Amino acid sequence: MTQILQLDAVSKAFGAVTVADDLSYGLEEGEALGVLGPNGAGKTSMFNLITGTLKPDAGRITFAGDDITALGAARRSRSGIARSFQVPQPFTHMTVFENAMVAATQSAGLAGREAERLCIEVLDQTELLDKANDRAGGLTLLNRKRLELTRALCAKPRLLLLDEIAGGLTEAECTALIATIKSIHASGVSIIWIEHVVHALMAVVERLIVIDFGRKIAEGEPKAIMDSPEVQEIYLGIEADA
Amino acid sequence: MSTDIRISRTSNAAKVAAVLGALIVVILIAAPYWAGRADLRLMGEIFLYLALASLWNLLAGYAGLVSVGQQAYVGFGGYMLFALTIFSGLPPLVAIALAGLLGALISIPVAALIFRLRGAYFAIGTWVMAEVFRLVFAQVSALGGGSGTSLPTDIVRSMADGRSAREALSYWLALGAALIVVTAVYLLLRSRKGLALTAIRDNELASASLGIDIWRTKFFVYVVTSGLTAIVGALIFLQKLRISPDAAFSVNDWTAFVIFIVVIGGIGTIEGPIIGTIVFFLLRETLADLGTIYLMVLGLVAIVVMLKAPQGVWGFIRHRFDLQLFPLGYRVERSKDS
Amino acid sequence: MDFVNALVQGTLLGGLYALFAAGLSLIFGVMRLVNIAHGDLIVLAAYLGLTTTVALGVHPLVALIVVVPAMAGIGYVLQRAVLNHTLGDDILPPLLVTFGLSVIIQNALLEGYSADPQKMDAGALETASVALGPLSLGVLPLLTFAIAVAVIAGLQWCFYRTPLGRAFRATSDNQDIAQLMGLNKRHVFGLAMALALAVTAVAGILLGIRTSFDPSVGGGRLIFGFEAVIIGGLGNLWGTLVGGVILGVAQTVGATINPGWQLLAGHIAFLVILAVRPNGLFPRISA
Amino acid sequence: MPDPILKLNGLDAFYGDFQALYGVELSVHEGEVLAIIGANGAGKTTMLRSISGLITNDAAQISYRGQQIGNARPDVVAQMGLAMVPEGRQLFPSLSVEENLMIGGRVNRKGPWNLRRVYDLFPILEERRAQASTSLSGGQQQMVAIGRALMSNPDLIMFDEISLGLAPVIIRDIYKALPGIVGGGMSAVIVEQDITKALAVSSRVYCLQEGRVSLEGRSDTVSRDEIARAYFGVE
Repeated sequence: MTQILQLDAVSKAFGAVTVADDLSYGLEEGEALGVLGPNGAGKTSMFNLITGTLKPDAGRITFAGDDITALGAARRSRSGIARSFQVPQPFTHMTVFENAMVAATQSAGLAGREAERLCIEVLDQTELLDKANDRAGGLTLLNRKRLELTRALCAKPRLLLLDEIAGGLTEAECTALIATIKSIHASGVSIIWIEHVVHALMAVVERLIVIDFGRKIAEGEPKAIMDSPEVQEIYLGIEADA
Repeated sequence: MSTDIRISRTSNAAKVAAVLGALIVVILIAAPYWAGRADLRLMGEIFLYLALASLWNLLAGYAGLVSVGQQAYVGFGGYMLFALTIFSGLPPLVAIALAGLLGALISIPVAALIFRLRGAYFAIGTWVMAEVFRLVFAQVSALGGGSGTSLPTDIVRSMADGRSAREALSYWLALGAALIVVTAVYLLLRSRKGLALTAIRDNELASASLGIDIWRTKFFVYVVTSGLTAIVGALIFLQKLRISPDAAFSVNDWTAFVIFIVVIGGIGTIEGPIIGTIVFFLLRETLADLGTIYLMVLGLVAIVVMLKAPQGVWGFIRHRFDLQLFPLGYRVERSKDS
Repeated sequence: MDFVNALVQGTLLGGLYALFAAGLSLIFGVMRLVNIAHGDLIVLAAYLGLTTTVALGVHPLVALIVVVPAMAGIGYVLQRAVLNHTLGDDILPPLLVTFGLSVIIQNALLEGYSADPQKMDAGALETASVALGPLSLGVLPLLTFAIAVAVIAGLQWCFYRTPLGRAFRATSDNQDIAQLMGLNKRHVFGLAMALALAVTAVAGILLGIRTSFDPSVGGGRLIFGFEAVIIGGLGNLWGTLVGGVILGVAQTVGATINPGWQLLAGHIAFLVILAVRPNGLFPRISA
Repeated sequence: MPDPILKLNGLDAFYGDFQALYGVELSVHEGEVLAIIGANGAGKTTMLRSISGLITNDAAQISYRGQQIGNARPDVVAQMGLAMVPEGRQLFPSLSVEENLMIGGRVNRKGPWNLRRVYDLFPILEERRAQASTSLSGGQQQMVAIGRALMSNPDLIMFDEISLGLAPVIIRDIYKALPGIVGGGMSAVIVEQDITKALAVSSRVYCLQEGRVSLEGRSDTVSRDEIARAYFGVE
């Protein structure tokens, strides 16, 4: 297997608040990695560092063999890194279909019919086709999350970063989402998934890392990680002495 | 399953508008044969203002680059027309095209500097650049220094035989400039780059994450707009036949009025500048006798529109009737049997 | 010797530019508003001063007693009635509305005072000078510079040592949370604009004593003020004074070389600093 | 039961142009600690912003001590005795620690809280009083945010995601301090992701799901299963 992503000793701080502290890990091509950690642990900042929205203070990020540390967000997107935002960031004045077209034309670099066909396909897969002509600003939270996933997929990513995409969904919606993500994964896309809905995560990922205060505090096979007392205390708030 | 789905980029209203528009264009092309000399001059001025307004709208309404210094390129274009025809002996039409090219070129270092400023400071930075242009041209004594110069009569004569032929040519150039600018803006906004611009306007964070290089996109729009503005500037002073630093780089004439036009008509729409130009000239032709009062009324109307109806006249119409004469979007249509 | 003289005169001129800039800097610092009509308001203050001196027969500096509160009142009302409605994430409404105001003020002044240049008569103050070695320093430029330093020191004190300044800073940091602290942001912004225009009043009177003015000169004053703010660094009041001085010196040195280069030299100094230090010399806040 | 001091009467609130709350009915009684739980995006923060006046609603949809405040300005609401500790602390970075607290005291209401008492509650803040608030650790910043809200001597204090981004030991300390804060008749609304903590300190709990109240009950009697159903919408 080849390495698709590698973080080497990446650090980032805002004043007294450290969001990434000597963070290192790698991801194999086609692997699905889950990320756990309490709110404010620096998980979303880690995504910002990988996508180029944030520049690290120190460290190196390699994607598909290239050092991308100095590249901007747009270049990284075009090279195959796509993400969904935890707080959805739709283009509110554009329709759902046009939102998808932005990804297909600008990131995936498609044009004309080819771009349109991809968007229709993905919208069908993410169950947004009925809303294709709706303005994105008027969507419900669930549909905004679906739109996040849609846009990320229309970018034809090699690496897909999902940020709490299952939060706030009903059980049935969650089950459908898991099936979608599994099929994306099966098509060969590498995935890093930040999620609080642990059972959803466990259904898809092959490996877990746990982050707190910007540091990687555990890494390994999902079941073993979830059973470790340290993780239980930090992540679930269950106190070791309680 | 996607066979019964098609993507449409037009609407019935737009088709009707296109036919009507083509008809109006034909009538306007024929204007030298039916309009009087004064009307022709006025219409020429209207088209040049329409071109300026459409360009400023592209810059501010779509690329978010709120410039109050576009007079820099109007004046630059005007001076280039004079300099290239007087010093290099180029035919005026070639000089006009070259003025556009040079305007685009000079806007590159300007952009590199003022793109360091954000928001409203960018706006005033553009004004400083326009002042620099004005002061520099005022130093060129070969072009009349601070008091300016006239276009030599032999150059004017070289354009066409006879006064009415020259005035018709000047009119057609103005009409052509307006048509080219509006069409160019429309095609740009329908293109892949236009989609990027619209996305940036909505959400910069998401745009960057979807592969859009925000700086480059804005830079591209700034350079293209500046070049086209310089061409319009050259045409403006081809009409006036006389240029001076104060007239060429007037913030009121080439920027304040243009901004008022766009805002009153509806910023961020292609239709807005067209409506705004009509409103502006209606106001001017009815109130011009009032002098300074007219300008105060204009300022007041712009303020009231911005505060009470920031989408302008066209924004109001579009909202009310769901109308778009220049369709930019995509509609997904599914056949009934799906 | 010419050069040293230009340096000194430029520094003193910088005091006036710092006064143009201080109000601009203040309102940007508190509410991120850039007021295109700022220069026209300076000119308005000069005309108010002129009318006051003529009507009451007082010295222009005495007219400050009338013009400062008048401009402060105009500022408060303008902010509450108009400018507060333009604030938000979109920069276009404040820009356009202040642009509209600029056109209105200019033309109202034209209507009221005509386009003829006017000047305020400050009597002996205009020509008085003191000798400093070989240099002859005008008392008026010296006084202007001293007033600029005093005004900026006063603003600095107000900003960092008084409850009002605390309210300004809190509202500037985070409008939502400031309101949760019981601050009415519309009122706070009104006070900030009142204070800014009070400073503008001082600047306008000093401008009107120093040179002749007409309704069209506002744009130039706005640009000088703006350049001083950017050179000094956004949000830094003392930096604004330094910015004003750099601009003044560049202009007088430029004029020494070639009279036509005075304004150009100032703009070029600004552009050079923008190129090498885009955040100004002493930035405090990012734009 | 006496009239509640705060009542939401069918609150419909919008977050931008999308509706975040649908007909929410809720009441807070004098001296009670109420917990509000719910997943991300359930509408909790929109609710607190509506109550505090940062989001404008129909006047009648929110009443406070009998007055309709749904469309009142936030500074007026603050003067009436409602205070908020916002999510993510949101201190004023240009103000020192003490200035942050003093600006909280601008709402000049009578009551036990003043600088002295806040410093007694969080002694570390007195040591750091002259420092910039940005130089503090997350836990200390949370103390300033709480102190700042207390300085207005509110009748009702609202905490939004009080433990967000704080180490467990710090969260424990802050929850330990809570009884000392909300005792003495002050009512409190606590929005919290950590359900265990929320239930432990509150007397009643509401759960929001997709903008609607999905559960209302006494904190000591609701079962984990009920909460799981209300939280995730499990059928």
